[in-house]
Amino acid sequence: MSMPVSPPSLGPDLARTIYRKAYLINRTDERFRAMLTNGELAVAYYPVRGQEVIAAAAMAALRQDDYLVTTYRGLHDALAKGIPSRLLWAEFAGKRTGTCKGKGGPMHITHPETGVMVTTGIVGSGLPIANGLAMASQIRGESRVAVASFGDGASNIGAFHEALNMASVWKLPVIFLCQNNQYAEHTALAAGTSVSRISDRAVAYGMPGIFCDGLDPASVYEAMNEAVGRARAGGGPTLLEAGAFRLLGHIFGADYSYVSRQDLHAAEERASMAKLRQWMIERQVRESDLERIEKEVDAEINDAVAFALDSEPPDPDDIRFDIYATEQAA
Amino acid sequence: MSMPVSPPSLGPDLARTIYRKAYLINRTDERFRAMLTNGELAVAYYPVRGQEVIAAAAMAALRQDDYLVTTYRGLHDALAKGIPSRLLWAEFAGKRTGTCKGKGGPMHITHPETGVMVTTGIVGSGLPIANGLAMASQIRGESRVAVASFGDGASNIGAFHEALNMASVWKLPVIFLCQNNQYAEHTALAAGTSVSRISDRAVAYGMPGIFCDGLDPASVYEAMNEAVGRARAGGGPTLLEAGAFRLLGHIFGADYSYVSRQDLHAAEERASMAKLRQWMIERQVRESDLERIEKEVDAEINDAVAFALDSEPPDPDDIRFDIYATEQAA
Amino acid sequence: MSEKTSFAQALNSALDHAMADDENVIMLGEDVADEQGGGVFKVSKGLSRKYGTSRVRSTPISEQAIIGAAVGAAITGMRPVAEIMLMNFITVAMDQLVNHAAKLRFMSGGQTSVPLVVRTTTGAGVGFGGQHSDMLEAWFAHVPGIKIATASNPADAYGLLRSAIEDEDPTILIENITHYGMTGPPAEPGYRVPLGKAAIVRRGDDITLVTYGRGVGDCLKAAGQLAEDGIDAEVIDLRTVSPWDQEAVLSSVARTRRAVIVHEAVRPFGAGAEISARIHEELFGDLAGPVRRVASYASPVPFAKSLETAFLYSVADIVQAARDTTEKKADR
Amino acid sequence: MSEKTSFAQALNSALDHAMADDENVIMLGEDVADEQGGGVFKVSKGLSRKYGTSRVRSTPISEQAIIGAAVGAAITGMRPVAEIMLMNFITVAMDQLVNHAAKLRFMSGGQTSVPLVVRTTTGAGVGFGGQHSDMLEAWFAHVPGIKIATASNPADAYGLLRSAIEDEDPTILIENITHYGMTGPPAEPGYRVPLGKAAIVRRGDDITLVTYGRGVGDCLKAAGQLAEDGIDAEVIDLRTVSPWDQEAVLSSVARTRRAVIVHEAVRPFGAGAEISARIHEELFGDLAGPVRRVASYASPVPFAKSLETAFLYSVADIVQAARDTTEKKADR
Ligand SMILES: Cc1ncc(C[n+]2csc(CCOP(=O)(O)OP(=O)(O)O)c2C)c(N)n1
Ligand SMILES: Cc1ncc(C[n+]2csc(CCOP(=O)(O)OP(=O)(O)O)c2C)c(N)n1
Ligand SMILES: [Mg+2]
Ligand SMILES: [Mg+2]
Repeated sequence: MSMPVSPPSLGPDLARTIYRKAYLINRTDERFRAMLTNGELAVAYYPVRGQEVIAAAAMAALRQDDYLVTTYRGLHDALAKGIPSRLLWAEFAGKRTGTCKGKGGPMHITHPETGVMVTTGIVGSGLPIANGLAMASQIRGESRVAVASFGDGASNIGAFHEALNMASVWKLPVIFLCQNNQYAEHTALAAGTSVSRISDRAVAYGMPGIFCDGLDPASVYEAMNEAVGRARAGGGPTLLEAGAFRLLGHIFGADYSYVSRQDLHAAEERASMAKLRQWMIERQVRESDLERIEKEVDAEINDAVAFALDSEPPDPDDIRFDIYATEQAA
Repeated sequence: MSMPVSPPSLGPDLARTIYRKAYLINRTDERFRAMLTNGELAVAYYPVRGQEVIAAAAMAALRQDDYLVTTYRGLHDALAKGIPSRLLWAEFAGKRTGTCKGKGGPMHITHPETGVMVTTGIVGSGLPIANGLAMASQIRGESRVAVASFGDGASNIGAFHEALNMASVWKLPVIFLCQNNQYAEHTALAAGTSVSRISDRAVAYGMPGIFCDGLDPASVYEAMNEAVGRARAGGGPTLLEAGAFRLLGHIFGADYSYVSRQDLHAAEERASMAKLRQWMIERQVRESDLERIEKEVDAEINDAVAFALDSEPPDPDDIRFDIYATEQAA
Repeated sequence: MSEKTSFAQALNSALDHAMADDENVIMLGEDVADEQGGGVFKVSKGLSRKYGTSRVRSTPISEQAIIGAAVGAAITGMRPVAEIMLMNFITVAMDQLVNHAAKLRFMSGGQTSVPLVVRTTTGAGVGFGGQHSDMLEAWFAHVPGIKIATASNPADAYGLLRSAIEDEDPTILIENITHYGMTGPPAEPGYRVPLGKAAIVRRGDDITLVTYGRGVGDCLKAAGQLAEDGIDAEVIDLRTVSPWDQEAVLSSVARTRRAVIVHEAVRPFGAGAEISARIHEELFGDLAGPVRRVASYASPVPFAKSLETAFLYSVADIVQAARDTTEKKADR
Repeated sequence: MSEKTSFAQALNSALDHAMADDENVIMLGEDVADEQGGGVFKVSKGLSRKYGTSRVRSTPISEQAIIGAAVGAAITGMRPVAEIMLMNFITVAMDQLVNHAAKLRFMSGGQTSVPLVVRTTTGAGVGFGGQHSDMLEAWFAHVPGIKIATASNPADAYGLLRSAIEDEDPTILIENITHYGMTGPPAEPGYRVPLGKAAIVRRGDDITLVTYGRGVGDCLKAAGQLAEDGIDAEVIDLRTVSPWDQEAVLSSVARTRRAVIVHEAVRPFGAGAEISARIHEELFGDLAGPVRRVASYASPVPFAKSLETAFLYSVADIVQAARDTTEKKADR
């Protein structure tokens, strides 16, 4: 995958923003896995390694008040959209100080302040909900857009189809962001999916279907920016596919022997942070800026980890609340 | 809609077969509506007027042991597939002598002997079931194909999408026959559907998408025959769309004022039985043959109506049976 | 105000008034806008003309997308009213209701409310057969986070729908398909039926008939027949099936010492089981006899009239069960 | 034969033997073939290698299409075993199960049988949170035409799965996610657990604990503690939740005069309600105290361990309920 020189819209400022997000995602994912490995945490975790740039560049094209719906594999999306590290870490660790008071957990991160409205563990179910967010914006005459982030495998489920058709008929300001990492759990794309490019399915909905290179910040940002611009302008939805490769097993600890070492190394090489760094430098981002970002992010993560570990778990009695708006008799 | 000269495969014998089916459907539908009008029967009924030729010509391309799954608007499909009139009428009239002993009713006609395996009242749900029929045939190494008949509106529901993707990935011997009558209940095609040709959606499943003229027996027959041949030969599924126009309201008695009298008259003219008769004569079917067929069919219907009216309703105690394979305590 | 109104008109007024009062109220469903007839049962007639097709949207046949859109809009603070034409079609949208609408408040730690309403209709007796007649309230009653309710008369239909729209939680309202034409006194615009509160629709001292929806009319008829035998039945219309008004039921049964629960859904594992179990749990020592349940036969809904009649419970069944219960007491 | 086997291995053997015995037995589900790992819980490991990927099919993520394909194949006489990875995902396939699988026999007047099996897993306690842990057996128990069962030990898992595959009706089997590693004596290939038949897993005279699935182990533990107090508990493993073995339960309770029902699903409108209601209906005059229910807290399943523990009932809850019931009797 080549990394073409980007158009002027992606200047050094934006590049730095994207680098910060990508680096934050990459380090958070790694730190989290390290803590799972050494037993400091024990949580079902879906790694995002290989998809950092998609989230970092795509979310850089959004405003804070734009809406996002993502999935169990959503750490990258949540961080890129802006959820504070402390709140995210605390929720991942099941603490009362987390985004969702420990009730939701990693699969259900919600943080309306940064537009992260729903994180779902049900494949495909986020797309119809994103339509609803977009519909609210449309009815109110706001310029907010909604983004539904999902995987390649999700494009085979009914909710995907219903959502794209409805969004098209109603010209909703929504972007369907398919992060095609080539696998759905342990099933390779071709074994479950009747097309090799998910974005080709856009034809069935009369909407633009765009493919971008998920390793190239400019490719992702430009495509997303265009889709967001169209949505804000009332031009309706876009199916945007970002190509990637899942660099780890489906869930932390899962077998990944079905991908050959060779293929995996090549993919790791293509998606290495060193390469992203190099790309930044070619884009006139100064080495010293990158170092400063890295230091700041490392500190942010250290702080967030300490915060999460120090925080209290929920009180068992907390279970009584948030079931209904007003507490009910059990 | 022009009626081109058909290729040799649709010779006079086949033409007669198609005429018999189409005439039977047309007369049965009319008789049924007449009996609803005069109160001899009181049943929810979804007229098939305007779609006679689709069923007649499409089912003529099938063997008796090929499978069919159809919908509430399925009178034409059921008759064309070969269900005896007596059994169908008795079921429509809720009699014990009906195909389903009066338990299913018009929305749930089943008659495995003629391959009519399921009639569903849930929009789109027949498609995944047709896959299962086709899968059974494929696993057993039989040459049977399965047909799922459904409407244009059904192409917007999740089950449609899941079924087409799965059929494509597994190369199932199934034909998805979309009878596009331009309306889903009272919603015109464009108000609910993001494409104007349903068959264009085939691209999203890597399968052939074919449009045929649902008023032209040759157009329907040829397209169906090709799809059936492909399926039997292991070539996988086809999305076949037959264009038509619903000539009556969604359900018997429903308002249909939203279609202009002018448009309706034009559509009625295009779909008239007189025109079909003329077409037959142009295809070397003798007038006397047509008259003989009409007489035979009229007699068949009279006999079936009498049979249905004379038959007994189910005994209330019949409710205890067919819930499980062996009777359960209530 | 002395004019009678139909159930369908009452629902229409409730939607109309709610939309007039709060611009966050929107509607979506198949054929609900006027160009598509204003709903197949005309419940939304005139509303798209009045409030526009941005707020009253006819949808594709896509129940997952309908409920999903309602969920998404609701968490931004809108108050969507989604119509699922017939209750059996809710089976294709269970994920959005159960995994999302019911749980987002809890899973988000209280950050997002889901103030949506799903209106749907169903009911046996009109010859729609196995896939168009099921009563599925027990499923939703078993899902914490969602509410389910059903009215027995036009005024309550108005009051329940308005309460549900104003409620902060997701609520499913079941309309009985045989009720649309029923007429009764209209409700004042201020009328609300609080969710979770039952109504005692007939006072009596000898037995409590607990029911909702279509069962209310039937229980009142049964109560009339029982009165001829000198049995004075109290009839409770739960109105909300979950969370249900345990206090109203328990305090009534504590007095009458006998209860029959009546619903149209099939008996096994139906809503009546919970009510029966609770009554026994709480009033064991006080009961004069076991709580009885009257419900439909445990089969799919049959098509033929003779079978459909055999499927549905009858007023005679209620009377019989009530007599059994009161006789049982005599035995002890 | 004296070797122990795990729950997962027992299921694997049942599938293996069923496929060897009858070529109409096929499997489909996400990742079930060996190229995709033989199932995420390895239950189908080795089967696609042995029987081919025509009979053991990994599917797209399309639960409606999975169940629909199983329904279609079943009505031609095949015996499909469909895997729905986690029970919450069944919410996207309810239509195929409820409107089709459960009803096609009846609606066709007995012409088409639907001998399919759906295997699925679920359960709280492993930190999967709100959308991956629900127990939904009560929904299916409320649907005439479908059966639902769950095993409490490896041998029964073998026997139930083989019976379900051989059964002419659609059956859902729930596997508890905490059970896969549990070991126990293996079953002989001829072993069958008849659907609809409970097992008395502990004999006792003072109280009957009625349960199934995970509850069985917990009730046995509770029975041990109760024995220390001199309370001799009978423990019944229903195995099939619907249709359930009323005779076994009623005859036990007729003898013990006390009962506690235990299940992991939340209490309101759960399966325990029906069992409680039936016991009271049939044994009203014989009971020494009200039937109690022990179940999980009525909330979505929470993520954090402290809350998940608060959600799940505990063995102590069972012991407490049993004591309450027996004390209640002393009071009267
Ligand atoms: C409806 C549903 N079916 C199955 C699952 C189990 N499941 C979780 S993740 C996953 C694979 C999803 O693949 P994809 O959409 O490509 O996303 P990725 O995990 O690669 O990001 C599956 C099948 C689920 N969560 N929901
Ligand atoms: C899942 C579901 N949603 C809604 C309905 C109500 N309904 C019955 S027929 C129909 C319209 C179907 O239109 P189309 O697929 O074009 O078929 P046609 O009736 O035109 O033959 C609708 C919405 C249904 N039966 N099932
Ligand atoms: Mg993927
Ligand atoms: Mg149509």
